[in-house]
Amino acid sequence: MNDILVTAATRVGNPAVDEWKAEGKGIIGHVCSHVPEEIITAAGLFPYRLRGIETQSTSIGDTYFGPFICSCPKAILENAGRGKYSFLDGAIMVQACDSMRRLDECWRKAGEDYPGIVPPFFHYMGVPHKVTDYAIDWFVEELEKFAAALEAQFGGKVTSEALAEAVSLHNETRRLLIRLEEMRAMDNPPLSGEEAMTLILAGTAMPKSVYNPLLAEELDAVSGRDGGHGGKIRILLAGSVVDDLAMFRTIEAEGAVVVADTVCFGSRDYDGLVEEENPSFKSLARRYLNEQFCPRMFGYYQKRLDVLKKKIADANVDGVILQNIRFCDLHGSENGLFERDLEAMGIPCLRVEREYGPLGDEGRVRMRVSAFLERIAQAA
Amino acid sequence: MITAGCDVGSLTSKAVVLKGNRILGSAVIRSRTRPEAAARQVFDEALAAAGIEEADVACCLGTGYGMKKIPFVSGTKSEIACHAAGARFLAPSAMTVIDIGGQDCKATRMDKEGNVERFLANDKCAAGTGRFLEVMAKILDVTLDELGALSKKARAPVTLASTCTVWAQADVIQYLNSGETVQDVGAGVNNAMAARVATLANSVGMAPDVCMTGGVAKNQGVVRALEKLLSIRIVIPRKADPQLAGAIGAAILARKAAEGKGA
Amino acid sequence: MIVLGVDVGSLTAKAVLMKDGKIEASAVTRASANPRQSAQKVLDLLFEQTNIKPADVVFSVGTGYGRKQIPNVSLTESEIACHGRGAIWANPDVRTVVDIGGQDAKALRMDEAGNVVRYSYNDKCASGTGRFLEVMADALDVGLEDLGALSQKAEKTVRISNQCVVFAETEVITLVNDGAEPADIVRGLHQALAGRVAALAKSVGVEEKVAFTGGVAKNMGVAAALAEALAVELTPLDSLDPQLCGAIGAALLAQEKAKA
Amino acid sequence: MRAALSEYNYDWTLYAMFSTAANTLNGSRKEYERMLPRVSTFRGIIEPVMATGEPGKLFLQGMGEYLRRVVNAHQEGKKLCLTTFCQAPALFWAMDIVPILLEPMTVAGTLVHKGGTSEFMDYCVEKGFTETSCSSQRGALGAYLCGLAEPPDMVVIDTPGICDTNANSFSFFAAHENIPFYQLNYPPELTADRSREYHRKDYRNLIAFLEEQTGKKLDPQRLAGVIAEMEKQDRLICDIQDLQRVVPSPVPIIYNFFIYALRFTMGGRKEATDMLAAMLECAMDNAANGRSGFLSGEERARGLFVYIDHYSMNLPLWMFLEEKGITHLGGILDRFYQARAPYAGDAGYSLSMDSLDAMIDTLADANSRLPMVKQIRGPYDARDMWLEEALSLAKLYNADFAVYSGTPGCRNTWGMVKLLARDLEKAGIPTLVLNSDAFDDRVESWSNTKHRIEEFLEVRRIAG
Ligand SMILES: Nc1ncnc2c1ncn2[C@@H]1O[C@H](COP(=O)(O)OP(=O)(O)O)[C@@H](O)[C@H]1O
Ligand SMILES: Nc1ncnc2c1ncn2[C@@H]1O[C@H](COP(=O)(O)OP(=O)(O)O)[C@@H](O)[C@H]1O
Ligand code: SF4
Ligand code: SF4
Ligand code: SF4
Repeated sequence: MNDILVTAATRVGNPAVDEWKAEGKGIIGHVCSHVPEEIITAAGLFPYRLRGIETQSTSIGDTYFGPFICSCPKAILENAGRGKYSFLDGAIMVQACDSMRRLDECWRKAGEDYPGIVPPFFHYMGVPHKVTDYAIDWFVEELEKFAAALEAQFGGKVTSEALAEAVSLHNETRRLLIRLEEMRAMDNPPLSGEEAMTLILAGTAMPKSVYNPLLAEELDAVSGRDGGHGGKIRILLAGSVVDDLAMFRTIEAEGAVVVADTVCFGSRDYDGLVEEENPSFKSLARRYLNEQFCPRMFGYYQKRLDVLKKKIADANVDGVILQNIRFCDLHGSENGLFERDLEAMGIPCLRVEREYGPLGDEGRVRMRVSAFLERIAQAA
Repeated sequence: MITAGCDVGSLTSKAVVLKGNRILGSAVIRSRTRPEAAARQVFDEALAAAGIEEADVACCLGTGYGMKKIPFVSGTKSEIACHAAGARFLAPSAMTVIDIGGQDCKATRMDKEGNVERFLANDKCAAGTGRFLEVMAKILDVTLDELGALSKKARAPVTLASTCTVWAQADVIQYLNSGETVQDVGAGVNNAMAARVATLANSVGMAPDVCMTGGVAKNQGVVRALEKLLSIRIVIPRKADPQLAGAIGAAILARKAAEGKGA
Repeated sequence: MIVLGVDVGSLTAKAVLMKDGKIEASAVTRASANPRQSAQKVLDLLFEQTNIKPADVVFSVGTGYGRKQIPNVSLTESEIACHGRGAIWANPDVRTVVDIGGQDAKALRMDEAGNVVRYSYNDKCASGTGRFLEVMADALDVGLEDLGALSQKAEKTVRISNQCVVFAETEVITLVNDGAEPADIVRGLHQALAGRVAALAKSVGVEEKVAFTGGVAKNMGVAAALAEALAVELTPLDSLDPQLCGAIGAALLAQEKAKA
Repeated sequence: MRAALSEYNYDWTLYAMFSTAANTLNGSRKEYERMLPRVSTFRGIIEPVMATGEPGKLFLQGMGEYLRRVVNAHQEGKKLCLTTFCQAPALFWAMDIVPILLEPMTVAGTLVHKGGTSEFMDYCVEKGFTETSCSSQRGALGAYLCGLAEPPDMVVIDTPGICDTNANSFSFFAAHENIPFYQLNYPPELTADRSREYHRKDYRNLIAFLEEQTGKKLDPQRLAGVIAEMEKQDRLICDIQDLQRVVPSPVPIIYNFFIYALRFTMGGRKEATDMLAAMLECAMDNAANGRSGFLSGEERARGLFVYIDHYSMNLPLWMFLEEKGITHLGGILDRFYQARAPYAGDAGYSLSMDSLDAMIDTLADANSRLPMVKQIRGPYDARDMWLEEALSLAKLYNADFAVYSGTPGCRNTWGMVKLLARDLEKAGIPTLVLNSDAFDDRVESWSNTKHRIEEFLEVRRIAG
């Protein structure tokens, strides 16, 4: 696999970031799958999804956030506080979930103690929790405000041509990732879940224009290859945000292969295209509200269950691992519903609670996963 | 055929030597830092108790937290599967197993054949583990054996912060400071433990009979409180020490493996 | 004038006798489940060392977790105030005190007069307490006193992911099993603990100079990690035993009250 | 779930306790004594409630009446709607729907059941719901999940955009039971016109949803009646809260609890109006005679509760404050932001009865100012939000200190309370952040919580 992709997937900084900066162009960090990245791209900027990877502790995060908060935003703040996000020219905070939206004030407050860690452009955006015509209208206004703020700060103009171009660029990424998903669904997938996730993660930390050709190349290279994953137990990973490889590694080290997922950073980001004909903020608003795979969109459980069932069928999944980060009640309790409904259909499920990626303890997760795989093997 | 099981847990290591349906010998020791050494020692002790040589053992399986570190076993099986098999052996009517060990607590439901149908393990917090009881016993200045008996003598058990071992510890001290009796506080400790376990057991969807294994099964206070909370009678193995269930299960699965059935 | 300060903590009981503003004698002992007994034990130890009689004491102040149960003290005061007072007595420039005892960690900030302006406790987990280190020392088979020195031999830091004492213990055991060096693990533990406590201190606002008190302050490894995490130099309290700081504060308060 | 717990329905038990308790107050001392054993654990709060005289009696009667309506709704041919305390109940009453206010049901259960609602909370976990979620819902929710109460016909909430944990518990329930669900969704800013527009449209949509569920049109006459009653209540609340500014405060501290408890459940109904009128009378009488609201007479300090209160085990917080002579100046739970409220500034609402549209729109406005909805919908330091409110209330009411008491389940406030405390301290207001859980004393026992409060008062030299 191309080194740049691996670095982008596993490190906060990567050569694509450096190159972009060297060209004097701006980077905007964001934290949620409901942020229409196309607007950032159309403004001539590079949307970079923030992660808390490479953190050792959350000492800075814990100074501002209280104790009963998901460790993901804490880890992001940790990176910000340590200056790892100094390459950002702006950040956009959204009402993703409650833990994540409080990153807004915590980051700003930390800026009082650690000068220079708050990017010069810091924008708060609301995202509706429902889909009605007035919610979409409201969201369109919010997007207009966001675009105007970007224009005021960075001077670029979000023209309709630029938007159309950005939409087709991002849709191109989505199409490629859907192709990847189809490869994973094969009987003997040419790549492991870990490899697939590496490819996916890289895209969140690179400009799409740089990423797309590299991804296409990788997909061509592996297509038709014997990945040696035939006959393994096939797992779908669902639940809280997964933005590193540890979880995949743990599961696959026990002899299974992760063939599908519904997590943030995974399929949640690429499912659903934006209409390409005369794209407008309204088409963006529709795409970003209509794909409701996150339980922050209240009242759409049935729809999410259907998506999950479809993925299970498409990828011929043997078991579903429903994980949640501690204090993530949104995913944690939806996992409870999924478990009830999937088990009733005869699909084995495992619920695990864990800490955010790099802060997690593999040992305890491994024990549960291995017992789960035994259970599936026994039933087979 | 003689088979053996070796269960290297977080706190204790256990070994059992089995001939047919008869336990020839067993041993329990404190694990601590060297699982290889602990496994070796406990296995040797069990062999000695059984009065046989290692060469007589047809197959030995490992389980428990340190299972990957046991040098002499021919394979490993998860604790969940081993405790289920062990419970079946000790209490043939068991359909649900609650296993409370030193560092976690698991509830497992089995099918008629003894296969694991569903299991849950607490991943949240150490409250609800054997270690919780050890810490509490230390503060109350009683032995683990005595802790269970306190419940019977209690008049008005206190309510304890059950969300965290350490917070509960603060509570225990606070109660003792304000003059509550050791019996009432001890009963509060056992109840808090039972409450956490009950939730787990209920979530897994218990089917009778429910059998309890692991070291904490020896704590009468927890068992009684749990029975009350679950409105169910809990079977405590009498045939052998419930703490040995995991090792017994491993020995049984070893036999199946050696006979070429499964595993 | 002879005054007495008694600090019955969750893990240890401490007592200090002061005569005319100078420490005459002091004692530390392991606390038992009964605070009254612990107090008695530490007082017996204290008076054994000197020919001062209990009757000579004009005023006494009790503090610590079990303060309400200490027999015959004239007054009780919270350990927050006592630690502050003790630290500022040892060094008048101290404005922030970080106290890590057996059961909890506290951070407090004072004004010039030694009044506490803000303070905070450790959040709901025990990972920032002395108890954490005790359990780990036990798991590693190392004496509590030796942890500090051991961590200085570390060549790298092993990260401990679990915050929970109980789970961290298992993790440490696994790490040792996997062949990690105890020294490296201990450094990891110290950093984990210091990181948590630093977050606590920063949330009340760290103002120089910073003093480190409580039993855990005796551990150089934690002190070094804390200084690093706070990016300040810790102010030494001269020859004062940091574990006694609360009891000294109590004695100082007793002295003040006796004068008034 | 323990067999003994499932013997009686949760809501029925509450109803029986409250109505029996209310009845004891009408009888003679002897009858009262005879009644006491029947209300078992609830006894602990009857004495103090009774000590407040008429207002206390009306409070118990009001709650009794509310619970009667809940348990009898289906028999009376009415629909039951599960909803949250920060949703104005007036609309439901106007549409002849009986609202089940989940959080007040938890609090009531906490007072009535021995050991509080902890076992019901655990039951949620058994049904797949997370144990880290807000305990204010989990208590009663456990009873609803195991079918130990009149089953709701629908779920309506207004917390999406305000509080995930809250909204999530309701959407979980609706999905779990597969019943109709409606959410009012709030945008982050409070006063922007486009947000108000959004909310008003959403509110009309809600009415359409309710009409569809009941098969009945909203009756303007009936709505007018409810709004008129609400208007009266608003005036009384404003007057009482004006009196709280007097030093010493002539308003007995437990009134804060009574006010929100009845406003959340019986807002827009006469029972709440009667209680408020009796309260105002008592408070004015105290004021006229220069008395404080304390039984003991002396006010020693004034505290603002920037979040919620502590309920477990017989309202120990109020007993403690009463004993210490510390005035509870209220907090976010009893500030409703009527335009004429002393603290409203330009964030207040006014009800209008000019037309059906005006009634609906202004009711929607009132809804958007409810507790939590107002304070935490956006960044804590944005205009009209939590920080600004806490600072201005502290100043207006002469608070000596502020306390945050909440629940570990609250992502929202735990994400910003350290910042709030820091800013309040900067403004010279000593602030205590408690780690306890308002509804579950297994998180921290009351004796430990009390220890923390006492220590705070001591170290910060408050209340002598
Ligand atoms: N005699 C006893 N009476 C009551 N409880 C006991 C007794 N012996 C051990 N225990 C409990 O059992 C726990 C250890 O259980 P065990 O199953 O050996 O754990 P693991 O397998 O994780 O090492 C201890 O933490 C303790 O709480
Ligand atoms: N000699 C020592 N070296 C290092 N750490 C020590 C030493 N003595 C005590 N400690 C630490 O101090 C803690 C006890 O602190 P102390 O302030 O006495 O507690 P408390 O006041 O809560 O009883 C112990 O948990 C231990 O971690
Ligand atoms: S994992 Fe859950 S709590 Fe954490 S950021 Fe994601 S949605 Fe929020
Ligand atoms: S809350 Fe307590 S028991 Fe739970 S993880 Fe933290 S220290 Fe451990
Ligand atoms: S207390 Fe917090 S978590 Fe609970 S409902 Fe209110 S805002 Fe939500």
